[in-house]
Amino acid sequence: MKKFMLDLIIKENVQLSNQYALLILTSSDKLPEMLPGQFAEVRVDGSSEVFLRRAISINYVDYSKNELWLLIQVVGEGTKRLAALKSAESVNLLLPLGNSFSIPSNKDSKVLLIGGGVGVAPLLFLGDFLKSKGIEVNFLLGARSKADLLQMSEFERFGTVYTTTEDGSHGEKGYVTQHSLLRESKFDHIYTCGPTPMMKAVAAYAHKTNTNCEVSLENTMACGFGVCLCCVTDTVDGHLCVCTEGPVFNITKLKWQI
Amino acid sequence: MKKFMLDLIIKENVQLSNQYALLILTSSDKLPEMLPGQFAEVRVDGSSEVFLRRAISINYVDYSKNELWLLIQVVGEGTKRLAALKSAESVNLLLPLGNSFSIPSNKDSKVLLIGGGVGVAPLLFLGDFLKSKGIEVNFLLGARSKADLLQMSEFERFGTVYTTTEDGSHGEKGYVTQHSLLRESKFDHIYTCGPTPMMKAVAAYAHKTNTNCEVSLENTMACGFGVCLCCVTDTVDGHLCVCTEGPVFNITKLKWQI
Amino acid sequence: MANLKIKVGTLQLKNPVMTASGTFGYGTEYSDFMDISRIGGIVVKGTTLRDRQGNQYPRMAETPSGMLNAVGLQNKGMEYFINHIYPTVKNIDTNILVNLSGSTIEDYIEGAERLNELEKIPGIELNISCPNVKEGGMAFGTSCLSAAQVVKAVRRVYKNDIMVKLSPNVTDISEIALAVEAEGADSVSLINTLLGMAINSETRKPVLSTITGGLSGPAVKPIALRMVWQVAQAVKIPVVGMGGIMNATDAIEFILAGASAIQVGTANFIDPTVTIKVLDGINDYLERHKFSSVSDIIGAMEI
Amino acid sequence: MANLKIKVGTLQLKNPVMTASGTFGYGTEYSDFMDISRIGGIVVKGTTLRDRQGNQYPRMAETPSGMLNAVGLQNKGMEYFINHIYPTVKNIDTNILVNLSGSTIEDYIEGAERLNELEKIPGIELNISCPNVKEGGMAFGTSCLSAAQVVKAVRRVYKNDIMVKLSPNVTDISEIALAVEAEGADSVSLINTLLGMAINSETRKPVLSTITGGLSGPAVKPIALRMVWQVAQAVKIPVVGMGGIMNATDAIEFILAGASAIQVGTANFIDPTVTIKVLDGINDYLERHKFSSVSDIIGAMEI
Ligand SMILES: Cc1cc2nc3c(=O)[nH]c(=O)nc-3n(C[C@H](O)[C@H](O)[C@H](O)COP(=O)(O)OP(=O)(O)OC[C@H]3O[C@@H](n4cnc5c(N)ncnc54)[C@H](O)[C@@H]3O)c2cc1C
Ligand SMILES: Cc1cc2nc3c(=O)[nH]c(=O)nc-3n(C[C@H](O)[C@H](O)[C@H](O)COP(=O)(O)OP(=O)(O)OC[C@H]3O[C@@H](n4cnc5c(N)ncnc54)[C@H](O)[C@@H]3O)c2cc1C
Ligand SMILES: Cc1cc2nc3c(=O)[nH]c(=O)nc-3n(C[C@H](O)[C@H](O)[C@H](O)COP(=O)(O)O)c2cc1C
Ligand SMILES: Cc1cc2nc3c(=O)[nH]c(=O)nc-3n(C[C@H](O)[C@H](O)[C@H](O)COP(=O)(O)O)c2cc1C
Ligand code: FES
Ligand code: FES
Repeated sequence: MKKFMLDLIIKENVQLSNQYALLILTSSDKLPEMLPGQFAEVRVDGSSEVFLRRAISINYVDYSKNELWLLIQVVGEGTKRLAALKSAESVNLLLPLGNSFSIPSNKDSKVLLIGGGVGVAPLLFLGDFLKSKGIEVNFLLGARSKADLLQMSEFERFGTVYTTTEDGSHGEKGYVTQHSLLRESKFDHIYTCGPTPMMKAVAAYAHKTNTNCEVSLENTMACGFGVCLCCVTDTVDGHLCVCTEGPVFNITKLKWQI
Repeated sequence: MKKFMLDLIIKENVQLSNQYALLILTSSDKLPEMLPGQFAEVRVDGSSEVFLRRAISINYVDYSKNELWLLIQVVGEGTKRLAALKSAESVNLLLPLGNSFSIPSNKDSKVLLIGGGVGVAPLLFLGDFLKSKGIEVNFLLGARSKADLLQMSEFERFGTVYTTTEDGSHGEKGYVTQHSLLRESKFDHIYTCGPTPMMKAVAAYAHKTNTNCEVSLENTMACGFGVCLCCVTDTVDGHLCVCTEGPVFNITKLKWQI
Repeated sequence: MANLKIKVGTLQLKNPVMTASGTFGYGTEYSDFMDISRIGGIVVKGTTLRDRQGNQYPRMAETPSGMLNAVGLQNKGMEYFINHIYPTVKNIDTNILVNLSGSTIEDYIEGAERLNELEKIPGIELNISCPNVKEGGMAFGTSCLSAAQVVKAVRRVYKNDIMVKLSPNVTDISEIALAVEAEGADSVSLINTLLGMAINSETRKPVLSTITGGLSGPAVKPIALRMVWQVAQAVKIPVVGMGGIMNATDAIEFILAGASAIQVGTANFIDPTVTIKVLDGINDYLERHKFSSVSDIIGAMEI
Repeated sequence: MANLKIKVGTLQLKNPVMTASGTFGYGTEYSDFMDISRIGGIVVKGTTLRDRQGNQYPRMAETPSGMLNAVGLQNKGMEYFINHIYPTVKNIDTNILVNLSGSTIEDYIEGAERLNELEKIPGIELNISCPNVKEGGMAFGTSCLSAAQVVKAVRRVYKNDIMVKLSPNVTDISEIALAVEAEGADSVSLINTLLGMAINSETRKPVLSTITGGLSGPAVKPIALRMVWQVAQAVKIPVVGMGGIMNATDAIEFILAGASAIQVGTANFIDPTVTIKVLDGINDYLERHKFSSVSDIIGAMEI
């Protein structure tokens, strides 16, 4: 897919909490096509500390409204700056980057999208995409507490939503991999994104139940488009760049001890 | 004088043109006492390029309103950031720094304050100070064109204002040192601040006419309070720091070829 | 349009803007963003005789105005380059140089011999300065003797242009430059990365898997500029300057310090079109200052 | 409160936060802003036997996340220090070290002898690393031999603590550290500034009167951290780390890399109260991570 460097405009910055912001970006030009699982490298301006761009997943694309959504969790200076962007401000992005989740050819596939924390970001776009292909979507979303469950009403537009929270304030209490759904149902495809320990637990479940499973990895990135070779992960084919060969990997490719 | 590090609040940013801004700062605490000729070291936040503070003259202090005025000319990234500060934003300053212009003890002294470009900044505060001591003040202000003559109505509050512009759009055409006033009148004290070539020309005039003359120098500064020794100027007493022994120097101290 | 053409060693560059090895892939990765044939030269990723998996991750740390990398010369080896990459890159209408690395002199010789075969590769950049290539615990590039030995050996077998890439991690870089000039280098390029380190205070662990890594980006520019100036004073062969170049002004500073051409590295990650901006900016500068040719400002700093 | 006391050589510091020479004047310049007696030690401005006017201006250039200086050890000389500065600084309730510079070994010896007389000066920081002090064109600190010679000579005459300040402009800093350790240095401090340069592309002139100058500030931190780690692995005497420390996190990184104490330099220009913030921040870190003493984290980086 052709990559672009674009200056987009903040149409709205929805402060979901003091830790999360949803940036709704737009452009006077038509946004390029993007696929679920892909990400953008966002330039952070006006900070003496941030030098490199920041990788942010494509959370959602509304082609009819020409909107790109980015879901930001504030963890350091870069994400803090991004989450503080104001309407009408301009943001420079490289996009779309990376590969994407693979879409089952069989419309009757049972699919489960498991997200944790800000890792839910790419799953919204994936859910929309799967639904548009006529596939029934189940989301299993986990967070620390109810306040950390993001975009719930958005997810509900595309499928059935199950939740877990560590404190039990919403859905079942515990981790996503402890949810009863995983004991009671069997899926053909699992897609997951979230903290590495969570994804490893999901991968272990998928492995045990012989379920096809794709995970979206993070890694420290300098470029985001395959030239610095900083972002490798260990795979059965050796060191592969997460930014070009990923971020989505089938767990059979990874060398995770599961 | 005791120095302070203060966070002041922008009460107003008066955009004088796209090149000049007047920052009016205030504080919930009483501003410390400052003297004309002194300056502040202003921290520039939110820029990846600016590392050190920027030296800015005390343009005016209104103790009754608890206001500090800074006149900014945009020349690079630092001054651009400062000139773009918005009302209610906070600015960190070290102040008051440096020595000050010496005030004649004789109230009947004839004084002339010669400013060029943004170098007029400290002369406003000096004019106020001299006037409050009962001394009659004359200002001779030079600029490229009418648009670059700053704060004219403010200067008029404290004395008689003469002007020159290079294009003749206001006052006499030419440089300040070509103004007829200098041929027609004789002064006891000249105070000057502006571009170095201008100040050297003023110093030459003062030397020739045997007039006491003080100049306010610029220099590249890292600290602003006498510890880095980066800001020296050559004087009859050797290398002296402009930030502590200056910025105001009597021309008899300098080794200018005039 | 000012005349931007410049000769560097035996290379004819259409302009002095090149890309630094390891920061521009094989060029084609940038073709979505810009017309890569516009730049003066592309130095491809560090290539070794045999394929290398490079270091474990994490390989990157952001630092004030810079970054550390510990890639460790990951590449698919000379054979793969010749069979799978060369057929594509040979069609790019600019100078394609191969950055050649090795861990023994024999590796360098064999690599250079293989590259002799490739008609559309006008030269190599001999990398004796990667903080990860070791010879008795010390990179070839940090002693005059070993630097000279490598260049001598490669000069004997390689018929095209040899640009030698110098390490800044030395007491006296001019000395090394003189040593490689004496052995027949056509030009020198500098600087490679400075050895640095980052620690995560919360985990109390090094950020990089290799503990130390190579520092690049604007943070190193003042050091790079000083070294380019020193080396340009010392040697007669052309100097190619790099280290923290982010824009045309930076590039011009290196040229004024004595560089005949420059390489843009880390900046490509932040703005993939930066080389074109640097190129156009150099032209603007020359026109504004009424120089007819870029060669007029090489080493033109007035003291 | 965690225990911040630390011994460095023969010095007893109330905490590991010191100030770097040339960036903190004689301490008193900061007393408007903070309680200077709270810090662990103050290293005063580089002092030479005879007074020096230093270099011509301009002496400073801002660089990405750093600055270049070319002050050139401007100071009023040893006699003036003893008669006019010492009587004031001796009353500051912390360790006052004199940063001693010279252009010949005899200068160092004579300077050290004079400092022996001063009861309230517990030690010197032997500066063999100022980019402006020359001996046959090369700073003492860039060769093991000359570094060892200076330390040996001063050790013979000076009875109190000798902290030797090392230059980063070398191929192998551990080698120099070992050489000065062997001659009786009580500790080493590092890094001094890296030799750099800035050019004004518009005027085509160097920004500094001396063309080159010393680079400091956050830009150099990764290099400084690497060198502190290397030296701490090599020597048995304590290491004092510096180079770009802007906050407590930076300071802790140096301590984890092996520094027993740290010095804050350039950061003092931007925030004159930064040392107090670093100090309090180190304490907070120790409490948060449940360490009872700062000595628990010296060199505690886990590999
Ligand atoms: C392919 C990809 C997609 C991503 N998508 C999103 C997204 O949609 N929304 C989003 O908010 N973030 C996303 N991230 C993570 C995001 O890139 C990082 O959180 C960001 O780079 C951190 O920058 P910072 O300047 O805020 O923090 P830094 O100052 O760089 O780091 C602050 C602290 O956070 C830690 N940290 C650094 N990176 C991460 C990380 N990836 N996760 C957790 N802690 C980290 C650091 O170790 C440090 O302690 C994605 C990352 C990748 C690689
Ligand atoms: C004691 C003192 C008082 C001052 N008072 C004022 C004041 O009241 N108002 C005000 O606007 N400025 C004042 N200045 C000047 C101001 O400090 C500089 O303009 C500022 O530091 C430039 O910062 P910058 O980041 O905008 O430009 P930089 O990016 O640092 O420089 C941009 C360009 O401007 C040039 N430049 C740098 N410094 C100066 C300078 N001093 N004059 C002209 N060109 C320069 C540089 O060479 C460069 O080409 C004062 C300076 C001193 C020393
Ligand atoms: C991620 C990365 C990988 C690099 N790989 C190589 C390499 O393979 N061979 C080499 O000679 N230099 C390599 N370098 C060094 C650059 O070519 C260049 O010398 C250095 O980064 C300084 O320039 P810069 O500051 O513009 O990036 C690499 C640099 C980076 C940042
Ligand atoms: C303006 C300035 C003057 C300095 N003068 C001296 C000096 O006289 N003696 C010395 O040993 N180091 C001197 N240094 C070096 C500092 O002490 C310190 O080693 C260096 O700046 C690195 O630390 P930093 O990055 O925290 O500033 C000076 C540094 C600066 C910036
Ligand atoms: S981030 Fe540069 S190759 Fe992946
Ligand atoms: S600016 Fe530091 S001493 Fe004057």
